[in-house]
Amino acid sequence: MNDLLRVENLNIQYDSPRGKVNAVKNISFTIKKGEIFGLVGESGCGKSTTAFGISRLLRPPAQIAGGSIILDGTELTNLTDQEFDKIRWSKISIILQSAMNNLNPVIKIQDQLIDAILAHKKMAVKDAVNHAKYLLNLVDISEERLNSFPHELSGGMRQRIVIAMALALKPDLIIMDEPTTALDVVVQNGIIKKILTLQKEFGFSILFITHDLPLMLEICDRVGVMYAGELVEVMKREELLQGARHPYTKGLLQSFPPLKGKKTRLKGIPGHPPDLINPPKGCNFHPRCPHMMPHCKLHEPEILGDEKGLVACHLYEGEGDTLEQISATSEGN
Amino acid sequence: MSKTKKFLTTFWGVFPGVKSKVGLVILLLFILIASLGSHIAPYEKNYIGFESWIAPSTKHWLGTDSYGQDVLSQMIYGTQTSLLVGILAGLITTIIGVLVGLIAGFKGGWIGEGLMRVVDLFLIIPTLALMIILASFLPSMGVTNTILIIGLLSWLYMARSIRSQTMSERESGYVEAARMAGMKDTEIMFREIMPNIMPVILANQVLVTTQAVLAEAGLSFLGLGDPTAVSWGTILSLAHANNAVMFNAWWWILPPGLAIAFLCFGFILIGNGILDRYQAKRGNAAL
Amino acid sequence: MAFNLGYILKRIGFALITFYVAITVNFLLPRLMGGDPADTLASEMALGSPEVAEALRKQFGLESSSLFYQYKQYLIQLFQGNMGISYVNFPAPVTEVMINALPWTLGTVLIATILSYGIGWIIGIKGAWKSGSFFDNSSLFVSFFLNSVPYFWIGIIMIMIFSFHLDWFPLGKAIPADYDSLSAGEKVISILHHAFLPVVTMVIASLAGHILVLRNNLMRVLAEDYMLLAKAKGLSTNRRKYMYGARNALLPSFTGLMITLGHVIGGALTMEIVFSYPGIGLVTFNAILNHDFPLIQGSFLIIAISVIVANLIADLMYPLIDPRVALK
Amino acid sequence: STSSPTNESNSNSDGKVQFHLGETINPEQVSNFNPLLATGNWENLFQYIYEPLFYFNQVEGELIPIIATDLGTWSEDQKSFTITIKDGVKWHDGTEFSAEDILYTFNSLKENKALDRYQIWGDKRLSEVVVEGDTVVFKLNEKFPSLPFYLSTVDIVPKHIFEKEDPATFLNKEPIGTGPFVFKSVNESAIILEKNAEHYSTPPKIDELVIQRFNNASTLTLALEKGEVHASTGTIAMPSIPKLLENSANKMQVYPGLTVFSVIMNNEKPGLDDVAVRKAIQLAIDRKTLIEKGEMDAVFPANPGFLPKVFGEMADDSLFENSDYSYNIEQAMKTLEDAGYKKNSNGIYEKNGKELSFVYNMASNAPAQNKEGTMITQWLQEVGIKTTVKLVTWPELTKLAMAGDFDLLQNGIEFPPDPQASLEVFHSSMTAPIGENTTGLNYMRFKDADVDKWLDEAFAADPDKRKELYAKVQKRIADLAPIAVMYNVGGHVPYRVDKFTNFKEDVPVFSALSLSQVELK
Amino acid sequence: MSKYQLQVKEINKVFSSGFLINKTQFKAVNNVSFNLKAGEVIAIVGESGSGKSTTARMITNLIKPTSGEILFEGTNIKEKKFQKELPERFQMIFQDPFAALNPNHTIGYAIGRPLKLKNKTEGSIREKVIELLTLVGLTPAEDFIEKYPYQISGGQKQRVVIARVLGLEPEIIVADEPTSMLDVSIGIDIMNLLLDLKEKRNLSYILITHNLASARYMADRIMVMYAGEIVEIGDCEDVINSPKHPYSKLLLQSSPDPWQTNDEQIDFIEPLDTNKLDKGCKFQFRCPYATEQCRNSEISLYKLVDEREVRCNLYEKVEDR
Ligand SMILES: Nc1ncnc2c1ncn2[C@@H]1O[C@H](COP(=O)(O)OP(=O)(O)OP(=O)(O)O)[C@@H](O)[C@H]1O
Ligand SMILES: Nc1ncnc2c1ncn2[C@@H]1O[C@H](COP(=O)(O)OP(=O)(O)OP(=O)(O)O)[C@@H](O)[C@H]1O
Ligand SMILES: [Mg+2]
Ligand SMILES: [Mg+2]
Repeated sequence: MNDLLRVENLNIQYDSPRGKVNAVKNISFTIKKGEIFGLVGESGCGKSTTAFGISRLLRPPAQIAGGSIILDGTELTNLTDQEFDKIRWSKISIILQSAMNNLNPVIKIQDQLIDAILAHKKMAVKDAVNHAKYLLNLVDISEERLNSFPHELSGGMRQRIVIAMALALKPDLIIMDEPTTALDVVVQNGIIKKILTLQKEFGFSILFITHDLPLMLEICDRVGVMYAGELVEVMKREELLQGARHPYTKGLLQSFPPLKGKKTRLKGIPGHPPDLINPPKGCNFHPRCPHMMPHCKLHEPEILGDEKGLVACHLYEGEGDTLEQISATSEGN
Repeated sequence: MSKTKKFLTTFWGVFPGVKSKVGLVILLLFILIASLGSHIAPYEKNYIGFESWIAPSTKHWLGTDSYGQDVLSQMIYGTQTSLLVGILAGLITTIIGVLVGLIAGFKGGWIGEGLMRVVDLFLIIPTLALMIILASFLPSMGVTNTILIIGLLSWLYMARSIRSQTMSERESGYVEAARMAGMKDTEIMFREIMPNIMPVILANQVLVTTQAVLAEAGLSFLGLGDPTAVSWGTILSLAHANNAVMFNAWWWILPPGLAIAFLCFGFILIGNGILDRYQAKRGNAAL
Repeated sequence: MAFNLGYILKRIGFALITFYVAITVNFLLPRLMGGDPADTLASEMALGSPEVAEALRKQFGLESSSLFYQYKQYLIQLFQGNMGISYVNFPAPVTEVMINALPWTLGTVLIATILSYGIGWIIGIKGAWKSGSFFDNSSLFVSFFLNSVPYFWIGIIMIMIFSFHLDWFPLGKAIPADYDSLSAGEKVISILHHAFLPVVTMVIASLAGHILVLRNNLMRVLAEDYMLLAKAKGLSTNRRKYMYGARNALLPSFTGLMITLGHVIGGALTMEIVFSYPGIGLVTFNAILNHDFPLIQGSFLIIAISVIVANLIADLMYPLIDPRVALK
Repeated sequence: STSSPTNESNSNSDGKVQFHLGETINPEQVSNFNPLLATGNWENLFQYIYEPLFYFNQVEGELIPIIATDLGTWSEDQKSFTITIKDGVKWHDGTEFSAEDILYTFNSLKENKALDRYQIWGDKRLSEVVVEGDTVVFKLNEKFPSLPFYLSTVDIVPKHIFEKEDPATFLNKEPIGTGPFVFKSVNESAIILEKNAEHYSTPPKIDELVIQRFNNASTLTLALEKGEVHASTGTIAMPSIPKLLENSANKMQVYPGLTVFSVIMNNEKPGLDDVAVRKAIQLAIDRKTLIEKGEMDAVFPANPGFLPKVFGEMADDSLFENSDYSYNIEQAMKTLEDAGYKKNSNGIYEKNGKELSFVYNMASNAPAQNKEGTMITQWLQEVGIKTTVKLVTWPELTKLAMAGDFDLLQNGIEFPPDPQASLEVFHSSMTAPIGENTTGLNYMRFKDADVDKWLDEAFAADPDKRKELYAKVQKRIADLAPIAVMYNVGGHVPYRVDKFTNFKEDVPVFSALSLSQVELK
Repeated sequence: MSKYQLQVKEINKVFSSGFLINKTQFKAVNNVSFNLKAGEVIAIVGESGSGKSTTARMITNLIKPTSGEILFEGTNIKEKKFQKELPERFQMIFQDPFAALNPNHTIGYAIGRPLKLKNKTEGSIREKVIELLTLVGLTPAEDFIEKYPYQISGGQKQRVVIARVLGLEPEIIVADEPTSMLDVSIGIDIMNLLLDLKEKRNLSYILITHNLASARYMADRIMVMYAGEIVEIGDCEDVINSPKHPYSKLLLQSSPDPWQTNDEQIDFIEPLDTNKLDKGCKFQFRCPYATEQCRNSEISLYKLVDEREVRCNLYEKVEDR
């Protein structure tokens, strides 16, 4: 079995003064070893919450309300904090949204790098420093930068350093939550290239989160599309390039003007995402869906899978297998 | 009727959270005491006919002082002065602080930078020391003096805080939009920016009022207040000068201190409550 | 870290300008208020004899002259460490009075500040780390309350309890009457014994400010992404709390420290009166009572200088705490 | 209490007997040990180290010879006064005392006007001091019978030390005197004096006199209560007196002094230029209540004729209890009505449309004064005289008084230890028009030709004549009421009799004469 | 009258910061000139900090150029009499709709207040506001008038902003990254709205964006900026299909384009620490084609064909031709 990460029926809630927010609802997906898996969706659809849920970084008003997360055969939700601390960084590392805030402004790059190493491995500081130098080399940054403070580096450099840091203990999975949003396209491009090279070299898996569908389509092997806390579609990159099935994914694709080809009016997705405290009955997407059918208002679609991927939409009901069936088949592989 | 009700609801709503509501209740209580003043004080102001050093009893709830004055009555009259000084001085401070802060923050450039450098300079000099030197050189003018001195010297910190808020608001799109729409600077400052930093202003005002109450007590204690105007500060000052400690006259020492503490506590609670909500909404530090 | 001469020079420059402003304010204020206090004093001391008054006036250096000339004289004298002559303690120079008083104030204020900063730090960090906990809420509550209490009142209460009733500490003053006949060790002990209540009073009174500032700052820092990342890195709680969190929270609270120092000195003025502690506060108080203007001015200047110097030191230490500062 | 090394100690670690005396002197004041420059409270302390020719005993109102063998002799023409110095007087550094020191001291006053605070030198005063062996002759320009009183204000300083310095600025850090106590050390808390075992007349019985310095009266009182000090030079918190006396270990000596606290009226201000109004104010003051409530009975009621009891028979006794000058609201109102004043709708008297409304100045930061002021203004209100209280600092109060920039002003008037000087306060030469500083203490701007005449006559008169003239003056003052007197402040000296005994009670208990006698029980 | 509605002539902007002691100067915009025809959309693209917003602000008179002039239909906008009518000529739409509306005023006030400043009577203001809201697709408009900004979504806010701007009936709208803060699906809505309004009212736009694809979607012409200078300007399709300046090439090649792989891949050098340059081409350090000449001489804009200019030595000869 080559699934590195298996998320099953994950539910995450926020307690807010107005009521419970179901930020992540019954999400299930898998990431294979060496795979780049993308999560895309509109702002607030729960992408970061999912990432934090997996790496156990949720802060108080948020809590896991059910589901299981299995990394390399280990059930993570049952681990104590101490046990999980061992997994942190050595198995799962994470890169957060903007480069600016990932690094502590008052601590030298070197210390921030070796911190991660020393927290998990008994090692002489000198060796750790050497390792840090090696890591910097990996991301094409000169060793002298070890003695710099974050503010002395450009945004791109900082983000590279964060990547180097994420690689420090050769984790199996790196979660990247919008790692390039605040960056210029040119810099972004450089970073993405670097990530891809390193991924090829080390073979880790990536959970890549972004708004930017074109970017995602450039780099991810498989893409999961989230809408209002739910995973509505999962597809291989090649398939998605041919066109999506779920009306929401279609709408998303319709929202990115192309660089080449004929200029046509894009339609986008009318309306706006639902309030997660009072989600609409039936399919979450139905108020915005161009293909809305009467029973979409009443019944929540189940996520079904077939050879193309998974989709949760009444339009495709009966075409695919339920999740249980899929996992049964994949188990058989 | 419904209008007053609506006003009351909005008024109540200005004080968010349990904290500031508790604070408001404390404040209202003191305001009530101050405004009822002579109606609730058991005896006349400055009446000295009683025995000295009587411990609290049913006749004198807070006993009498060395002069044979009813401490409770003095406390009640003192509430008026202390509140008056606190609120008026706080108001002066706020007006200056807001004006300077808004102008420095909004105009920026030479004016703003220059103003703030001056503020920075004076900020370093301890306010109380400045107050002392001013109070001792100014001809005595009673409570007015105290109010003016405190009011005119406490706005520095507030101006800075308002300025930094204004500066961040100035960068907001709505200010530029207002400019693009052809609004005058004054309109932008007072109609557009000021309502947005109102919580900061309010919170600041509440805090400077606290400072003013404390400063009044300090100045009175130093003998720079107005001893004929009964205030909590002068009561404490008298208690100290007349050796209330030796007489074990805790009833003369505790009430003024506690009153100051509770009033300020109330104010701080209000200020903090307002700030809490403001920060929760904006996610930045206002003070 | 890069040693940034420009930054240092700028800070020193700023301190000098502040100093200049302080001395000018000091010169101008009494003159703007009008009236000549020395005149009164001379006349009073002379018991009505104009000749004597004239003679005294001469001694106070009050011959009339232009404001500018006076200012020049004032600056020249100041540079020679001459702050004029105290009227009340005539003919003792203000400088001498100040020099005797300053160590007492500085000593207690510094010790108290360090203590309250340290304690406030610990409580603030603990509160912020477990924000919303019982400890946090109660420390907040107590802080708000302490922030509302005048220093001198705490002092009076302290004296009432610990000096008068329990008799654990002296009623006031800095040293016992027979100080000079004590051995060196006894001297130290007696000084500490006398300073204990004043220091504790100041610590209690200024503690709250530090707790609140630190807690607020740390709360802000804790919300930063890098704190989350530090957790993701699997760093130990202490490392995250102190190295990653508290260090970042330190800088803004350091600024706060300087502002509170001003407050503490202000508080110390009233506190010293309660404890009859022979520092600047007491001198100032007596000077106020006697309208001893040179002395009031002198103590204002001394206070201002102390705070300016403390500020400068803090400014110069900034870059050690936050490397970003040096570059700005 | 055992915590502090000083607590209740009446002997130090070496077994020396220490007497702790409390005094309220500002810590910074000890920078000056030059008795010629002494100001304020500090004055009291020089008497232990330095000595004058005579000591003015405020308890009995008499002079006691100290360095002088007796009270001196006048020449025939009353224009020269001769004293002889005692044998065996020695400076603390061992130098022999001589008449030259006296000459030097008085000449210093002559040369430094600023030091001659009581104006001993002058046209109508001293013209020359001549020394012959052990005698000193004071030569006068005109008759000046009060001279011995004036001489008592001057401490004799050592010529051999002072002549090297400018006496007007010399700080005299290590004072050398002739007194019964020798300066040992000074610090922030105390001045320590040792006994002068070789003193020519009163070698002390205690080993050390520790003068503990207190910042304020209330701490000093606490220290007394706790037994940390055994006596005080006088300043204590008045309201604490009853409490203090509850303890039988504490005793209190009370005597009238040279300060008269009064409501000073500006006789030139409209309204106050009317004697009826002034009388009404005089009658509105209940001295008894004032003294009981404000001063805890620790002061003496003042003489409506101004001269305090200190001056013994010179003061006109008949005026003290005279109901014509005592609290009587009805009488006060009647006086006003007789003078044509009518109460207006506010209950305030007015005449020709002018209300009797005055500004009442008093010192801020003086709790007892403020309380008394409040009482007085209330009484005035009862009578029908409106006042607006204005608080100013003590020095400002003096300034207002001197410049005449006031209506009513509550303050003490302190004068030299001489009845003549005391009454001369009312001499027209001692005043000046409003706006100009008075030349003397006549802040009231009182002018009465008779009073001037009687005083001029008394200046050089013999005691009997003086008494007669003084009685006239006092009566006139009581009648014209230029001032509404409150009480005399002299001494209210608490002392503890639990550890020490043999206090001399016919002089101030804290005086050098008394303390050199005190011994351990 | 000029054939251009707007002429920007050699504008410069130098920011000075600091106070007395540490005064520094920073050239944000350097000799920028371009023209805009009525009804035309020009897109400004370029890396962060290249001076796009600064240029936009100078055009809308929010900040004053250090030098150079901006002519509207031949009149310099600096002229006194023009200042008054400025709001009716130029308007700006900002990047952040969340900040562009004062949270303390209702939508009605936000749109109505500028109208009032334009001297509309009270009665007609409400009607006008409703008309505007309807125009930008916020229906039913009456519902929105009393709402506060926090009660509506980001996309709706941006529509309100557009409505407010339209109320002033400007002729040129400068839109500074109007969609970058919005979700993509909402962003495309706004772009469509802008395009519709342009048709309806014959507006001209200056559109600032990071995204070449959006630029192409909206604009007729494109202007590429680098370090305060225009490095390339020309017809939108032309520039994207065949970028001439190396920076334009880099930009295009960095833009994600999953559907069509870029043929040409050039190795550019990563941006170094921001060096202060005083000589030569601003792009020299990153340019693989940089020659000695690039480092030493000033490079001017070379006209390639009509309306196509590029600032690069590689094309010098083209001009000679
Ligand atoms: N502290 C909180 N309390 C209540 N609700 C929260 C809280 N934090 C986040 N949420 C809600 O959880 C939902 C998911 O948030 P999340 O940050 O995971 O979204 P996201 O997809 O990462 O969005 P973005 O693209 O903006 O980063 C949002 O609708 C948000 O409103
Ligand atoms: N008010 C100002 N004071 C000083 N420098 C400024 C100011 N405004 C902008 N700058 C500087 O001018 C340069 C150009 O800024 P500008 O905002 O025009 O860039 P931009 O191209 O819009 O960037 P972005 O794409 O990030 O919005 C930047 O380096 C910026 O730091
Ligand atoms: Mg997110
Ligand atoms: Mg920009």
